[in-house]
Amino acid sequence: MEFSSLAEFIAMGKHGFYVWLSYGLTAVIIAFVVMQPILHRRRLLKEQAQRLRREKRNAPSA
Amino acid sequence: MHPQRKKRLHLILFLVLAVASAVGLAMYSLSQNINLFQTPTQIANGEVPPGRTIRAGGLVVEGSVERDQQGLGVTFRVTDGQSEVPVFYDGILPDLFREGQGIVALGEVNTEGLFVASEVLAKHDENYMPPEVQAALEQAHQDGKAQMEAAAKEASY
Amino acid sequence: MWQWLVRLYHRLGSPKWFYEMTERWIFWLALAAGGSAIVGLVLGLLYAPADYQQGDSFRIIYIHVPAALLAQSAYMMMAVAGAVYLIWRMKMAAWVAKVIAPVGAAFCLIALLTGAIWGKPTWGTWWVWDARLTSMLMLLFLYFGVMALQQAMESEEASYKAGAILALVGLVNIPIIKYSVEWWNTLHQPATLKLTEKPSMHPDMLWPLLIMIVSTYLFFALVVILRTRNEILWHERKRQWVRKILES
Amino acid sequence: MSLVRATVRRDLLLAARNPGEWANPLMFFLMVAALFPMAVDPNPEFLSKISGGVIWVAALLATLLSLDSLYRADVEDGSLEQWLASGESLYAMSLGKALVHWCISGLPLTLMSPLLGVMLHLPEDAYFALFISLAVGTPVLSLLGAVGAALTASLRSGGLLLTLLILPLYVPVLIFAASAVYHAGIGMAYNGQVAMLGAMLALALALTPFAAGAALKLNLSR
Repeated sequence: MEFSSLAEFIAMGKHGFYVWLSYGLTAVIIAFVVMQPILHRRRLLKEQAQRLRREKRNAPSA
Repeated sequence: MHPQRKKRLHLILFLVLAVASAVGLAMYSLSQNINLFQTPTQIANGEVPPGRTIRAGGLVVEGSVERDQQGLGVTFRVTDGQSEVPVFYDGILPDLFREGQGIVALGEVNTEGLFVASEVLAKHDENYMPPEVQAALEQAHQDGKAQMEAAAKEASY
Repeated sequence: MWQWLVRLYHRLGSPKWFYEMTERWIFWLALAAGGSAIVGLVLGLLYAPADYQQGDSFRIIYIHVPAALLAQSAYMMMAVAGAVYLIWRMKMAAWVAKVIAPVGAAFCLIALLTGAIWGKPTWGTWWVWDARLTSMLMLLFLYFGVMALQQAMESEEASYKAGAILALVGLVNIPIIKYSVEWWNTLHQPATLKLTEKPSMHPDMLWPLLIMIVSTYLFFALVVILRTRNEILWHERKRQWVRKILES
Repeated sequence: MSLVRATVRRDLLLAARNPGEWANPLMFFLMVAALFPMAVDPNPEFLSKISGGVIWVAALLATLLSLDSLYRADVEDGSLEQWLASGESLYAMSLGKALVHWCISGLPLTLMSPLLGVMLHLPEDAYFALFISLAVGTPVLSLLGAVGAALTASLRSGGLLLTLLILPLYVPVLIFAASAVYHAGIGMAYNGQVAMLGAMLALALALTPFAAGAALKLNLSR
């Protein structure tokens, strides 16, 4: 272990700001990249299931 | 020959010729020095006219860094192993700036041959190692040097 | 061997096969990518020694280098997938090429941002118009260009083809990025990892980096699969097998 | 081949009869270069430092300006379908069109460059470097630009998109050309940079007509 305390780990030998800023920005971008397809899939499934139900409802009467 | 096939042959010949000349020109170009910065040798030889903004790159000479008594002014020399050029810079130096370190400085050469920098950037190398390893390497290097010097002395006696 | 390749090609070309196959992969891919990222980050942030010159700021390498590598390979994969679509008209290839673009752009952005942040404490500036940085910025613009062009095309087929052509033309940028540090020896240091030589890095620092690179590629595969599955669902929404999924 | 020759001749003739087509980019080139001293700093010493880069950026923008219309008319009036139906090689056709574009944009710009050099106090040593870099570099701009023009020919608002697509591809040309002019200005050798521009030209000659030809076919599927 390179760091003896949490404070030291956060400080990153006076470069803490730069290290944590870059890790933080990366985390934000990565989260966006992961969440987008998951949310998209959820929306897609909902919309298409709705469409399917609608078509079924309309089919016998048509 | 079938006209269609003849056309295709012409096209292929054209392509081969074009790609071959592209490769040839690129090879020639890479053999030339197209660096975007000038070496201390080029500056010391007066290849760079004074008053033009250029980028100069080199290693900071050990023991050459002198800070002004007042203000932030720093003078040091940079070398490429052949020639040395004095540099003056008035400003905050980056963390990585230290003796023996590679730097890139933006500025101009004045008429006395002094390079007046408006910006100094520290270049770092592609080697990564813990400080202890670096110290050990340094030690080994110095020991090696000392041994070589001793050997050279002995040989000259 | 050849026949196996042909069979693989036909299978990969089948959206249904791809969708069903990747169903099982997702969990394991996510586990592998997440697990290796945790191992790599713990090793890199907690156990790797500080650098002799840069101190602790060098720890940015563990995201910067993998992101930069991936941004370039993703571009090449996008161009190859585009070429496969242009030559064999394989729909799956077009979808894969389309979904790679935003992911590659995201990694390119990560590489540029972390590089800028890393540059401040080491070089003394956020940004220099160094050839490596400039060509990386151009890669980001190329990704944006491909996305914008696909968006602008009216017919879907034309959008795939146009994107593929632009991606192929933009391939010239890749060798320029790669060799920029050698051709214009300015601020950016030369490559630490080389295929042919021993890496110029202490093993304690190198291992976390290699693990992070593997993790990034696994993550990329995962995201591309997730996105491709969405494309499949959308394009095959009227097929029987998708109906079954929707009804369940 | 005759169709290519005929098209090239027709386009050149059209450009000659309609001076706006080649004069507008030229005027734009002059205006941009004239704006810099007014907007930034008219000091000759300062101008001589930036003149090479300014002239190259202006040339690049002027080239982009005239690209948008390269294939538009051919798509709209059906000439494009004629070419595809005629069985002539699209490669030759794309090459011919890019050549025409260079004749009405890059060539006049190259010939005009010494005048701009005077206006912007270009260092005397750099005149020839500027001329040769424009002569070798602007055909690359036309060839690459033709690919973008073909891709966006059938889009209504293609002009802006074209800029976004093509500018990143222009950057390597700009880097080497500006470097050549700069090095010439401080009295150093610049043959390496010009050779690299030449390599780009050869490669662009060989490869971009394929891409432009493939992109042209897209415009029929609408």
